[in-house]
Amino acid sequence: MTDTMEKAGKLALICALSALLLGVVNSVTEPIIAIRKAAELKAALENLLETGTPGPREDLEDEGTIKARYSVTGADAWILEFIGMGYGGDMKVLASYDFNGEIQDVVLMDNAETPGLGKKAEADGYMDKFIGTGGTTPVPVTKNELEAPDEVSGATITFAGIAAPLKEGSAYVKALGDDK
Amino acid sequence: MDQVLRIFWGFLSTVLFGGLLGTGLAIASRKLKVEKDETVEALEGAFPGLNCGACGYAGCGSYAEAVAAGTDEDLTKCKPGGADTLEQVGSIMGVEVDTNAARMVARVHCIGGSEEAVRSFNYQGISDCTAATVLFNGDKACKYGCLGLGSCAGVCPVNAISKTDNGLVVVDQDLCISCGKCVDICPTGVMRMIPESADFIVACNSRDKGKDTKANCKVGCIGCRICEKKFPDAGYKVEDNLSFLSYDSKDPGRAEAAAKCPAKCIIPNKVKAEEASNAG
Amino acid sequence: MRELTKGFIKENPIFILMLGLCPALAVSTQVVNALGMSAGVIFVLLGSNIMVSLLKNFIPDEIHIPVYIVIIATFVTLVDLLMQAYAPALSRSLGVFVQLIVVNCIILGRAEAFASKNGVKDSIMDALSMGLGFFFGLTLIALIREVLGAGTITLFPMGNFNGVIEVPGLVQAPVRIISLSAGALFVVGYLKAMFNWISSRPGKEEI
Amino acid sequence: MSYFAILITYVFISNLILAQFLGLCPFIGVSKNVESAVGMGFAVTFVMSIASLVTWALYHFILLPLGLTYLQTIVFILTIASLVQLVEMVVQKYSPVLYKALGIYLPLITTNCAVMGIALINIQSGYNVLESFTAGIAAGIGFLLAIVLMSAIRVQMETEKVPRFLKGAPIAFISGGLMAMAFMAFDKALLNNLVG
Amino acid sequence: MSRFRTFPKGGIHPQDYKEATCNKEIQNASLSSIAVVPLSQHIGAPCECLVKKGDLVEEEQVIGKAGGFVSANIHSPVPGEVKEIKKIFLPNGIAVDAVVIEMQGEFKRLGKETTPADWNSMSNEEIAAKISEMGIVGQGGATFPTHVKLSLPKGKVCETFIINAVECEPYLTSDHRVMLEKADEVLEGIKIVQRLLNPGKTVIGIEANKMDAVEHLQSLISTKGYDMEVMPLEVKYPQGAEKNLIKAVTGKEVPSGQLPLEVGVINANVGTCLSIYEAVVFSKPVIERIVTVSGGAIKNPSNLKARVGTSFRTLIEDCGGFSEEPVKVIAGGPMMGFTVYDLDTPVTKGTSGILALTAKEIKAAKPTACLSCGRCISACPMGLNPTKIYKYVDFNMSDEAAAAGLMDCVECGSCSFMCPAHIPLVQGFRGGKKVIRKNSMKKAGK
Amino acid sequence: MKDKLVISSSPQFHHPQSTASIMWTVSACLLPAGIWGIYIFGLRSLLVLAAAIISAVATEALLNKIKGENTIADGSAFLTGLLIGFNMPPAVPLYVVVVASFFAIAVVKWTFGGLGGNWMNPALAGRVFVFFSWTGGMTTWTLPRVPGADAVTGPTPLGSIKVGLSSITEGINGPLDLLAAEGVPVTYTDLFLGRVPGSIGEVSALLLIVGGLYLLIRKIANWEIVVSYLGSFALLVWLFGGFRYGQGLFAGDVLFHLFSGGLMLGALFMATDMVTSPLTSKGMLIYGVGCGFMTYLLRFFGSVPEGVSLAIIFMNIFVPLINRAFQPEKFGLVKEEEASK
Ligand SMILES: Cc1cc2nc3c(=O)[nH]c(=O)nc-3n(C[C@H](O)[C@H](O)[C@H](O)COP(=O)(O)O)c2cc1C
Ligand SMILES: Cc1cc2nc3c(=O)[nH]c(=O)nc-3n(C[C@H](O)[C@H](O)[C@H](O)COP(=O)(O)O)c2cc1C
Ligand SMILES: Cc1cc2nc3c(=O)[nH]c(=O)nc-3n(C[C@H](O)[C@H](O)[C@H](O)COP(=O)(O)O)c2cc1C
Ligand SMILES: Cc1cc2nc3c(=O)[nH]c(=O)nc-3n(C[C@H](O)[C@H](O)[C@H](O)CO)c2cc1C
Ligand code: SF4
Ligand code: SF4
Ligand code: SF4
Ligand code: SF4
Ligand code: FES
Repeated sequence: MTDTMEKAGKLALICALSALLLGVVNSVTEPIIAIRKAAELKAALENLLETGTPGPREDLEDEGTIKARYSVTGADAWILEFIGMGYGGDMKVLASYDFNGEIQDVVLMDNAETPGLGKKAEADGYMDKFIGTGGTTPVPVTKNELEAPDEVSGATITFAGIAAPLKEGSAYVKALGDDK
Repeated sequence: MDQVLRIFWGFLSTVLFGGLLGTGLAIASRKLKVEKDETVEALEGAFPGLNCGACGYAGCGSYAEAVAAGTDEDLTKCKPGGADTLEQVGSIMGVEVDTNAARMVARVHCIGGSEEAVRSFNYQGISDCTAATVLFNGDKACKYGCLGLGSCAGVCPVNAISKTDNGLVVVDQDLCISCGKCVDICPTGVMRMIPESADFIVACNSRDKGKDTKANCKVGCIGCRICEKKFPDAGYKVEDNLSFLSYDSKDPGRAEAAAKCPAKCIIPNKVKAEEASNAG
Repeated sequence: MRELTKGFIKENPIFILMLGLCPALAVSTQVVNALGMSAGVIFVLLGSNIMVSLLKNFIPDEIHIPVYIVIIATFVTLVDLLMQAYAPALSRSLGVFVQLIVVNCIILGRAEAFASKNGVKDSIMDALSMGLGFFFGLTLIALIREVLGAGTITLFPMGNFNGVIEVPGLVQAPVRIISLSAGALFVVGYLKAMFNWISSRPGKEEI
Repeated sequence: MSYFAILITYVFISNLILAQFLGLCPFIGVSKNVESAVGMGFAVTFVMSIASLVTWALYHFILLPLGLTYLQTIVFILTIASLVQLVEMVVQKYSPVLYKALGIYLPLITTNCAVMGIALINIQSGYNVLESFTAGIAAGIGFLLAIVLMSAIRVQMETEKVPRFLKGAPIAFISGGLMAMAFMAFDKALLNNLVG
Repeated sequence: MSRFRTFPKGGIHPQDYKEATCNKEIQNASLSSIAVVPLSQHIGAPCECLVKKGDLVEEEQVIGKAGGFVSANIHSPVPGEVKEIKKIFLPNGIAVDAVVIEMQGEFKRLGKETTPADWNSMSNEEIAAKISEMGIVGQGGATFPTHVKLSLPKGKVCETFIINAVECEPYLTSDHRVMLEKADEVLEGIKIVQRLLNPGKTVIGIEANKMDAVEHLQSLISTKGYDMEVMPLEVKYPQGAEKNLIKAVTGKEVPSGQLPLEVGVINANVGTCLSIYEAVVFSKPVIERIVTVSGGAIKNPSNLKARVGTSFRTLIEDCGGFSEEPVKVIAGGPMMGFTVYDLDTPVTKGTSGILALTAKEIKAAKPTACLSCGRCISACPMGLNPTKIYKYVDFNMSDEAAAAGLMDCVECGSCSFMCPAHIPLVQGFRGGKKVIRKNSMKKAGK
Repeated sequence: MKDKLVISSSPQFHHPQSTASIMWTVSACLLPAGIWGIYIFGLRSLLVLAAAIISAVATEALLNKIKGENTIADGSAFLTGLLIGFNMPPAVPLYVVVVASFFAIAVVKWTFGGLGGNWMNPALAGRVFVFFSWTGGMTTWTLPRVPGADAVTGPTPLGSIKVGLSSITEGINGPLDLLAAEGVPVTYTDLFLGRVPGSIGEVSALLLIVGGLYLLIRKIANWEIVVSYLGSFALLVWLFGGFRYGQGLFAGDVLFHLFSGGLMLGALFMATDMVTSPLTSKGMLIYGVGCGFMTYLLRFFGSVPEGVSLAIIFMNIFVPLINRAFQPEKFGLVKEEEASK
């Protein structure tokens, strides 16, 4: 019995030491990680806007691919967060709209697309084909509606997975207007 | 404050968790104690790990178990390991093992290549000696010689055997690990083990009468007994129309006997460099 | 020196001992991942080997595995937390595999096979040797996969250098499948065959 | 995600071995003959499904409420290790037949990163308890499928004239690569089309 | 589908080439001045030699006495002087002692009338003794001593007696000719066996490419009122293999590793029945047999009645010699026969044919690796997986090969014939069986 | 005389077919469809075919050196190269073709022991390898030639359908309607004769069927595979193929799906590769049904328009297992079991 106790005790002791060590380290790194994550999101949101500052996140329910919205102070704009369906699964997309539903800027965040194909959507300039659409001109959703369809060849699924939510977002914002 | 509290909770729950698991495992391990046999492990370490089966077991592991369990008292079955292994095994088992036993290597006892030996027919079939012997025991007129199709080369675990251009095979005795597989598979029995130190061999396996041997092969042993009679201490002994050489004594007479052999079938054991490089 | 270099070829953990295969395949899409992963593994190996060899007399035999696991897990979590805090990009691309160092067979294997039987100094040497071997193997795989599969060699950005070397010709039309899962298995298969060949040549065992 | 989708995902699309590289050591090590591959496959499926449940409970009832997620690794691995031992004991006591079939493979699973991997993936994907369980079983089935197919291929290769240096592990890896290539037929997009 | 019965699984349809000789009447072959008589012309123990060099022997004198239970006497085919006793290779590759007799002196039977004995008045024991004494062996190829086969073990009954008149081997027509020319004798022989075995049923199995023989026998049987049935069978090789024939005729499968008697069947070749008739009625030992000499390289393919010990060369010369250089000379049929390299090889009791084939007929090609086409599997009448077994043999995995059924292989050659990769599967199996036998002997020795 | 006689094991003569004659016969049966491809897509196709064949044979020759054998004459490398060429779009960059051939011969075939050793179809594995690597180049299709015009590119019927289905409108009645709505009208005759974009050798269903029938008659290709593959696929299409157009059960357009894409090439010439298909009839039937099901699944739900190559190599994985499960029944074994009862 004492033998068992001793072994249990020793394992407990080692566990305790580990937990203590990790607890201390965690208390140091946790704030850093949190701050960094917040900063990254903030930077992304701000990059979507020419002027103005994004407000707090509001989660949306039952809005299809639109998962959240951010109101903007200092500019007539909304920022929407989407989850689109790409080749490799969910893709997180952030986009800013003016009150007419015209797309101002888009960025592809977390995704699991194929490097060299879908991942191209992360690159600068990829989203140019969407910017300025959604208001008077419709958001292109099929390859044939593009000026340069070859640009998305081989990654049509990624393209469609971004375009469809953007179009949805445009309609959503049009309906929403400046109704903050 | 919050942080400290969390560290505390973590500390506490991990301690509890660890304690619990520790108790459980300690009890469990007592109940489920598996005796790990150190001897087996040590033996396995000593064996070369080729799993070649020369010992007659499925692999090094099973031989180690058999030795450790005492079911096999012969500690010298691992030929591939050589003296090193023998010594180690001996010390693990606490037994004196004669590590001086000469290393044995395989040697083809036939030099009747395509030039020398008569082939009776045009063999068409599997390139494998055992399969070839189902047809008139092979295409050589001499039914004891090397067919050169290389069944032995196929089973050698270390690729020590290669075919030569003249329809025979040659063993690279440096590579040979004495496993004896080639001897087992050879359908004509022309592959035999000899001590590595052997200086000469009678390179023939024909038990035919001298006349027949002569008709079948230019370099076959005709059983004339010159070697046996003229050099009685050299170790030659003719039985079944064939001279056998025993390597117990180191008598220089062997070289002279080789020179006197009318069939020129007593040759130095070591393969000459050119002959080895002839191997294709 | 022998001790240190044995991990490169003769006892290479990936190719000869065949340990730690999962991370080797999963994170070898880019050279930089391989470097990061190797650093993590070396850190954990060193830490756990030291701790295990220090504690070897203190730990009862029956619970040695759980204790080793706790020790290893602690170091892994340390690496994970530190990476998340200070190397977020790397942390993201290594993904779940940082936490999986804990089950990386190399580490538990070396704790069992070496550190628990040897002194601290030898254990450090062993950890370094195995770690370097892992580093060598992993980087080799990653280099081949990235060059063929993406046409690039991704290192750390430094100054003007953005961290990516492009291989002309390949970068426009890389053999993309090499950077996907199937390619990893092909590359490791042929490398393993190459190691078989090298180590079976007589007289080459000394490396 | 529907349970069907999870099943398809972990059996075909994100097959642990062929797409995620988890559990390669036993995949290469225990696939030399079909019988042991089947045994190993079932053992892994069994342990994975239980481990998915237990780790999910630990995470959601203890680690998360107490803010101790940083202890995830340590707790999970300890749990899995003890679980394997526990399962071994229970099976041995109550089902000698099953023990005979799976027994020798159970200890090997402790250091199999597939089990740990699926536990972590479950948490990361935010599955509920039943989804986690399904994922555990599905991942196990995926492992079973891959290792059994691989073993049949390897047994067939025993009697083919494979070049010497490619025999054994290299041929297993390259076969695995070809399998992975064929499994790329299944992708997330296919799943989407299939389940809506 | 054919309207005739056959065995269900496996089998092949090689071109049969029988038209060359099937209409040629049996002719007497020349005698060679030297007869080489092997002392083992059957399965089982070799004979004990009763003569020595320089002895004078008479025609039909016993020169080799059965060397065991499974063995058969050997008689001198010609009168003459024993020149020597030497080792020769039989076509099956086995080296045996052979008595070399230089012909001289007088023939006993040639050209003389002999009175037939009335076998109906003989007892079963007397008949059996005659069969044994006269050295009758199966002439269907296996050369199993007939008296052994016909002595039923205690407690066993023969439900069906099957006469194997299938002659499924391409080229061969000797059984066919015997049925046309010696039907009365054959039927009488069958009657004798019926007396011995008392079978429930007697069936003569003939392939449908010999309908003339079927009709001939049927009409004879019905006029004589014999209790036997002629059963035409679909043309398919190896219909004549005894287990497949039994399956075709009775629908029963002889269990693996067992004898036909297990399912109540005994079977004998037509030629064997003829020999039984001659032995019992005329006390004539087996010193002659019908040999088909055929093949693309033979000038006048024929059916010859030849004495045991006559060289192949003599028979080929009787047929006008070679019209072109043959690539292979075969003893037996092309599917199961053995190639010989020496034309001085003698005819034995089991030699059903001598074929000299040209390259065009052989259709040899360089073997390649197995394509896993599965043709060997579809062809195998024994339901084996030849490609798998061959690979096991090739990789020296004899235990696995045995487990896969190597020992059940009857070496019919269907698999090798079909194999597009031209792999000598049968040769591999024979080698593999040899190794297995060697290993089990070694084990027994230990 | 004496030395010339051949001694060999029984049987002493042989069925006329050999590995080489089979391989060359298959190649010859492919020839008409290949010529049609060259005619309709232009001389560039000939270049692609030549590149595929030459690189396949050259790789085989190179690897022959290592093992010291000569297997060029057996025609299997030629055939593999030819089939790779058949499976390439006419405008594919040549390096893609060369890599496909190299991968097929060196990795898929030689690594596993050369002819007969491979468990996966080399030509298809090579094609899939380059497809996943250079998806763009592998999905650019040349339009069938209009006399006098330059080569232009456009989608294959199956590709157009995949795109079109995402925005399907009312009143469309099956694939042919959809294609017309998409502006690429196609008739059954076009499909049957091969006047549509596609891989060089796959477009002419007619010529492939003619060649395939010859192989079936000569028993070079196994009818079990062809029938079960095409049958199960047609059945699935007929049953469920209509759903996508809102037509419900039993309304799929079987003819369209049978004659489009690489199905005929795959079912007649590639699924029937004896090396990588099961040994026994039962096994072949299962394998064929598996191929049919996979092709249906990938064509209708997959992210890529075409599913035949992936379906076949996917089923190749199962062949060793199928071969273990469906062994021939040994003669006399049933009795043995009964006896022991
Ligand atoms: C290995 C591989 C990776 C792929 N990755 C992507 C991707 O990241 N994004 C995407 O939209 N499609 C991806 N695809 C799908 C196809 O490229 C795409 O659906 C198909 O080619 C249709 O494109 P097209 O209409 O432009 O020809 C991938 C396909 C493969 C084989
Ligand atoms: C493949 C094969 C084919 C055979 N073909 C025949 C045949 O055509 N005619 C025949 O009489 N015996 C044939 N036999 C021999 C029979 O199996 C059996 O030995 C014989 O019919 C018994 O009769 P016997 O003892 O009178 O010779 C064949 C055997 C085998 C293995
Ligand atoms: C492109 C091509 C190349 C050929 N090359 C060879 C060859 O190298 N060797 C050969 O024997 N036959 C060659 N042939 C001819 C085929 O052998 C012939 O079509 C085939 O042998 C017919 O076989 P079958 O009699 O079994 O129908 C070739 C045929 C074609 C179309
Ligand atoms: C009917 C038939 C179909 C074949 N199909 C293919 C094929 O699809 N791909 C291929 O590489 N070889 C094919 N071959 C050739 C050959 O079998 C192939 O090269 C082997 O798989 C190589 O081991 C085929 C051969 C035949 C007889
Ligand atoms: S030594 Fe024996 S096995 Fe080797 S090639 Fe010669 S005959 Fe064949
Ligand atoms: S097979 Fe023969 S040559 Fe090869 S290692 Fe064994 S004994 Fe030596
Ligand atoms: S030789 Fe043997 S394996 Fe081949 S078909 Fe005949 S019985 Fe079957
Ligand atoms: S017939 Fe020949 S090629 Fe075909 S499976 Fe059998 S052994 Fe292989
Ligand atoms: S590293 Fe994943 S199972 Fe070994």
